[in-house]
Amino acid sequence: MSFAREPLPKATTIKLFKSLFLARRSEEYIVKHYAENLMRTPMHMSMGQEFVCVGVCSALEGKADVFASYRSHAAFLAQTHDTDRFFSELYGRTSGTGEGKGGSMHLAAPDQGHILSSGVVATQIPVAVGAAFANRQLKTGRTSVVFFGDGAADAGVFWESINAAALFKLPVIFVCEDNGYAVDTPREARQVSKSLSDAVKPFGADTYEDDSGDVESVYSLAKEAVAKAHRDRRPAFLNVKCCRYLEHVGIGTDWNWGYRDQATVEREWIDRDALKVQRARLAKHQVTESAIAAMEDEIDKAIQASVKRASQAPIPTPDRLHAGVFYEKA
Amino acid sequence: MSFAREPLPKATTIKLFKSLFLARRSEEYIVKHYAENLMRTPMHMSMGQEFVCVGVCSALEGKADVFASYRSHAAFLAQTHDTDRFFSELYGRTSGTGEGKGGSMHLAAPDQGHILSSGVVATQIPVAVGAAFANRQLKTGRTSVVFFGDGAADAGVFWESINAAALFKLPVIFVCEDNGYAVDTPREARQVSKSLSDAVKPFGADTYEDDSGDVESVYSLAKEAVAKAHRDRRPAFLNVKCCRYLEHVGIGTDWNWGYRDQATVEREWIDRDALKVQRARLAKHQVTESAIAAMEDEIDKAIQASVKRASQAPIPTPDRLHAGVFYEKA
Amino acid sequence: MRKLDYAGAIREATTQEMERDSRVFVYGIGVPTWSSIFGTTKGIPEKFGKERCFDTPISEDAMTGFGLGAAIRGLRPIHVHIRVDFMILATNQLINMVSNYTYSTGGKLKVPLVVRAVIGRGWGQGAQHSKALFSNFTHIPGLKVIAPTTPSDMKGMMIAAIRDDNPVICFEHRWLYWAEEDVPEEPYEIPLGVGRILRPGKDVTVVGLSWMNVEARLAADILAKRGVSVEIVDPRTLAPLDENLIVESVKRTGRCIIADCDWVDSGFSAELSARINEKCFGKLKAPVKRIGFAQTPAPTVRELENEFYPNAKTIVHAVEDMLGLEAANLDGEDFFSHERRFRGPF
Amino acid sequence: MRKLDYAGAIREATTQEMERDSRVFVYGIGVPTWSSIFGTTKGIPEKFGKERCFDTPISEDAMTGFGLGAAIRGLRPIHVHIRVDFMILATNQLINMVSNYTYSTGGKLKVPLVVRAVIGRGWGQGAQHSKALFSNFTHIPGLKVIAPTTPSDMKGMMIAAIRDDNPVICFEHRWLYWAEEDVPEEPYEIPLGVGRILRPGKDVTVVGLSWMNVEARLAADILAKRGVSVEIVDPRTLAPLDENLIVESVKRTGRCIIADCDWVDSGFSAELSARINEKCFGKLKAPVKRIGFAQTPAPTVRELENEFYPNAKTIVHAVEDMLGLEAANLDGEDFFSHERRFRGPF
Ligand SMILES: Cc1ncc(C[n+]2csc(CCOP(=O)(O)OP(=O)(O)O)c2C)c(N)n1
Ligand SMILES: Cc1ncc(C[n+]2csc(CCOP(=O)(O)OP(=O)(O)O)c2C)c(N)n1
Ligand SMILES: [Mg+2]
Ligand SMILES: [Mg+2]
Repeated sequence: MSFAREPLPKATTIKLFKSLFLARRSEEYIVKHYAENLMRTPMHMSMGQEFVCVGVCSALEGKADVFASYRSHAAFLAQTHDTDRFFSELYGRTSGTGEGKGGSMHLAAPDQGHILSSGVVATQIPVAVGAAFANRQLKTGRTSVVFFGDGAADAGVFWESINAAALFKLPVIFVCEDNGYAVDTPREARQVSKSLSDAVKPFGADTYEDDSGDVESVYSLAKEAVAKAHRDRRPAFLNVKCCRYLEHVGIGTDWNWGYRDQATVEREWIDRDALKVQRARLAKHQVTESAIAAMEDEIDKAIQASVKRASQAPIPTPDRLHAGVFYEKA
Repeated sequence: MSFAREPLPKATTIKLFKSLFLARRSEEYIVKHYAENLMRTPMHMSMGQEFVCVGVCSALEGKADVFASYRSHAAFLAQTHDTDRFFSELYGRTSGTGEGKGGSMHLAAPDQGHILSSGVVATQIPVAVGAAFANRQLKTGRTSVVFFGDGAADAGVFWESINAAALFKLPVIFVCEDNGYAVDTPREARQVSKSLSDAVKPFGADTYEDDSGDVESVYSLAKEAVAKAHRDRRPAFLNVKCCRYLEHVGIGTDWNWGYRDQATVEREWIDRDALKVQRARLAKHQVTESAIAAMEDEIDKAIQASVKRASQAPIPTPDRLHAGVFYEKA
Repeated sequence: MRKLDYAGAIREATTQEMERDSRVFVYGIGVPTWSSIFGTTKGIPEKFGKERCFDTPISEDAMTGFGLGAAIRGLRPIHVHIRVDFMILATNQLINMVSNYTYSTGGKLKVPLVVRAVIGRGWGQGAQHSKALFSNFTHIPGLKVIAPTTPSDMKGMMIAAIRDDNPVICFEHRWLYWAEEDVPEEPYEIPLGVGRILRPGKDVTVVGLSWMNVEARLAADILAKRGVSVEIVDPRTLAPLDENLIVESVKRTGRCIIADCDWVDSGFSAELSARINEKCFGKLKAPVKRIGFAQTPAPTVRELENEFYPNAKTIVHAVEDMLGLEAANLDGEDFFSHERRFRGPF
Repeated sequence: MRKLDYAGAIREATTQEMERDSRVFVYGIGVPTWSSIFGTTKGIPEKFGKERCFDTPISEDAMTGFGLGAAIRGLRPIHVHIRVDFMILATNQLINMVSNYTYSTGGKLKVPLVVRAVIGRGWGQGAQHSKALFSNFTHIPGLKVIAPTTPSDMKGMMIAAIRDDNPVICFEHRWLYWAEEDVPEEPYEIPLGVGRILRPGKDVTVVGLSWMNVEARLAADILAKRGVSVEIVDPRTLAPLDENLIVESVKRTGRCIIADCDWVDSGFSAELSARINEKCFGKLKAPVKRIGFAQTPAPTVRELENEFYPNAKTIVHAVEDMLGLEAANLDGEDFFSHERRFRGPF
């Protein structure tokens, strides 16, 4: 189902394009430079799936507390657009989101609403529920959003969390980046339910399925879901079908693993790549090719500049090892 | 819904009556003698709920591997009818089901198909799934049955277990003794789903609701569910509404706790007590009052004899403390 | 001052902090219900309402993550487990998440979360309701672990724990709930990480954990009659540990017995022993002795329970053994039995 | 004999036992898939089919209970976790259920369950993919815990574990998977609970755990050049522990360093130290020294990782310190880096 019911305003289309482009190009940079062995942290790439996080985070216009999995890049960049701290963390620099202690799986910019991504499947999910409780009690007006893979729905804590959010009447936005696989195990080999949304519904969340592969659809859906969640004081579950282009972890492809067919993936997903589609939409909005190129160039330059700053930033000194185990008052 | 579609044969009615009576009278003995401080183990009484375990275990005619919670008495006695080892365990004797090491929460007669009851909510549930797998691989013809309370469905592992049983096509019989409370917290304060069965269905189990309060209904339902589970290689989920007459743990009542109303419970449950109903049915089968009294007397005598044997059996000597931490070949 | 019991000390600390700071809340299975966790949350729901004192589904894993999420976004949760055995379901969140949220964010996020866990022997509780598991948490960097023994320590340490910006796991032995002593009425903090000498002595140091300090005191009284002077040190906080206090005591006495209410193998007594041996090298007159549970699951039957759980007798005999004294006949002594409630001063 | 690596030893032990005994099966997340847990299950699905080698949902809690249920009803499961950090989700079943099923049934039920957990440093893995947690399991009665270092030990101990009627947790350091040595082709058992002297020496005993034995050997080679003779003892089984072997070694050398690849506080090194100090009282020439992770969550950036993880250098310097030697300049020495795969004989 697609949720792009009416054309979005030009500014939104541009915003979504830029955010998608930023995530894509940042990862392309990683792919190109990973072999230099300067980003020494395991990379779970978002490439292909960025539209999910971009659609949702853009809809929230910053007022979100985002929790993500180890597949964190798109979620982080969609929410913060902060390539400086992003690359600094991947390069293990003091200027990174966790001064190099977190790495790719643990990106954290709580001041910008990306709280912390997590490497153990489903662990971030209940945390989002608690954050939503705090947001309500403290009347912050922020919305808790949690991204996770279809694999996370294998885990009992996922069901506990939906139930708890519904029970406590919390407007948590649960977003399943449903790429159909946990590593190379397909959903059918792990879950019996035909539709995850159908299984979630009795637990008290409003459910939404999106298989458009389109960022504008996800954006529209998220707007609707967030509004309803706040209005009705209920969690929302968004199941967004998507496709991971690269291998589970690392910067290569995995066509040789034999669990999915390259031609099929290309036909069903890569040919209608969300970024490509969004770029084409710009033309419909009378954005000229040279204007698009200028936007792209600007983002590329920003990435280059961030990378440069990152690679020149200081590496943590050994004494930092013991710092920050406990919170130190500023 | 009630599943007693057609009258059961007289022999079955009698069997169910006896089994119910055995469980009830055994617990009545406990209530009467607990204050003597010789059964020094926490008691989670089944009284009022016995018809659930009796109905299910009777339907399986012994060929079951039963897993139960700390509310274990009815499950144990319905499956084994072994008051000797039951009371021996409660009295902490070497002749008990765990030579006194287990107590009321950990009754175990694996040779009779009552594997082990467990005191941590929901822990016994996945174990039943593994046992079903073994039963299939080893072609034992036995059926795995697991009893748990409505509280266990709060726990993620419950959902993981149903999914796993369905995924592996295992005919596990999940039986929820739905007394509506976890200690004094009602289901509505813990679970959002309107009907637990509706929530379970998408996970791949056949679901059955029974609110008859009647042992014959549960018996018929279990027969049907077990047959279908084996035929279709699917788990079954039986949600049987029932009522705990006594307090959560201990031998007293809890009307003064304020979470439920004595008059309502009496009207809705105790007045149509399953044992009373079953006794009345015997008359319809032309069993005379004196024949019934004789059956009752026989069971009472058996209980007395078991208690006597138990109280005369040896208490474990201190050297048994370190025995059995690891399995010792016979 | 007035007398207050340990359960009351927890209740008073919680109430006072909830009054002082509207961000504090307390939750967990059974917390606001009739039984109110041994009375430790009695009256709190009435006073602060359902949003600040609430029950949860039996979903320990999710409800721990919930506490973490609330803590990092500005609240100060207290999560209660009526048995540490059930807190095992929270270990994934506690070890994989709660313990390293501050570190992995480069020190940016604070985690002001208190997790309370009840431990201790009951009435034939068996293997699933009897654990302590101190060391499973003291092993993990980023977690603070406390186990106060006296009501006044409990009040001050609970307040300190609630005010701490880091996760604190508080172990509460159920037999202590009835212990009474003079406890100041106003709120006060006892800093975490500072131990306490519960009884000065000179012949042997007993490092007691939680309830075992009560047993140690009884043992010390018995031994005093024979002229043996026992020093009792209560670390109170297990992590971070007040190592110095313990080490100085053992250096003075030259002898050390560690009395734990947990398994000995890889228990917290092992960590204490390792540190004492390292820091008191050459100053010990006898090997450090560890006392704890028998290395078996907890049995249910009373006669084996009595073998499983250490008590004052175990300590007396260990001291006698260490000092080369004859084993005393303890028949006339009055040992604690949980069938009569404990009311001692600590 | 032919050379076999550690991953191959696991694969061969598993395969041979599955051939011998149709009740043995192996399962877990990713077990039969392309990556085959570092190659340890490669070829097994093809050979034994989907019923005896299968993948699972990401439901560690349920899938552990599943293994327990299968074990008590006649099968012999091997459950694999690609990281011990994920096995934390199995702790409720392991600690509350698996460990006491035999005891609570009065010894009637056997639990022939093997649980494999991968540990060890990777490529900037950070706080959630780096733990070892040995002591969280050695603390629990009813669980056996092994951590073989060499391929031949691994093969024999894995076979022994599979044949054992009790739950065995097997810790496998990922850097060891590439270690190669001569390994007999036929099946054989190395009894659990028996340690091994990996290298005899006389000046100092290093008790190494898992990978740290490799570091210890490197340290011993370096120190040998300076005339220092190091004895390396590998307990191999952590519970039940071959205490005697260790104690006798330390009595001979008079000095002991425990090298662990886990946190020091309340780690297994604490248990070892406590026992050694007790049993070698008066025979030690220096305090027992513990080496392990820094007491912080694991950082990701390489420069801090290098501070966090101990290695041969740490051991060399500890030995120097203990013997009062000048710290050697180790610049010329060749230390292991995981960027080149390990191929040593143990
Ligand atoms: C509790 C846990 N078990 C196992 C793993 C190993 N693991 C890492 S990613 C992954 C697959 C998760 O799949 P999914 O949730 O669909 O996310 P995706 O990688 O597809 O984005 C697994 C099994 C883990 N990280 N955590
Ligand atoms: C994991 C866990 N959390 C909490 C408890 C404490 N507790 C014991 S029984 C119980 C209520 C369970 O209710 P239900 O499953 O409905 O069973 P019932 O007692 O009604 O038969 C609770 C919360 C426990 N035993 N295990
Ligand atoms: Mg996926
Ligand atoms: Mg109930």
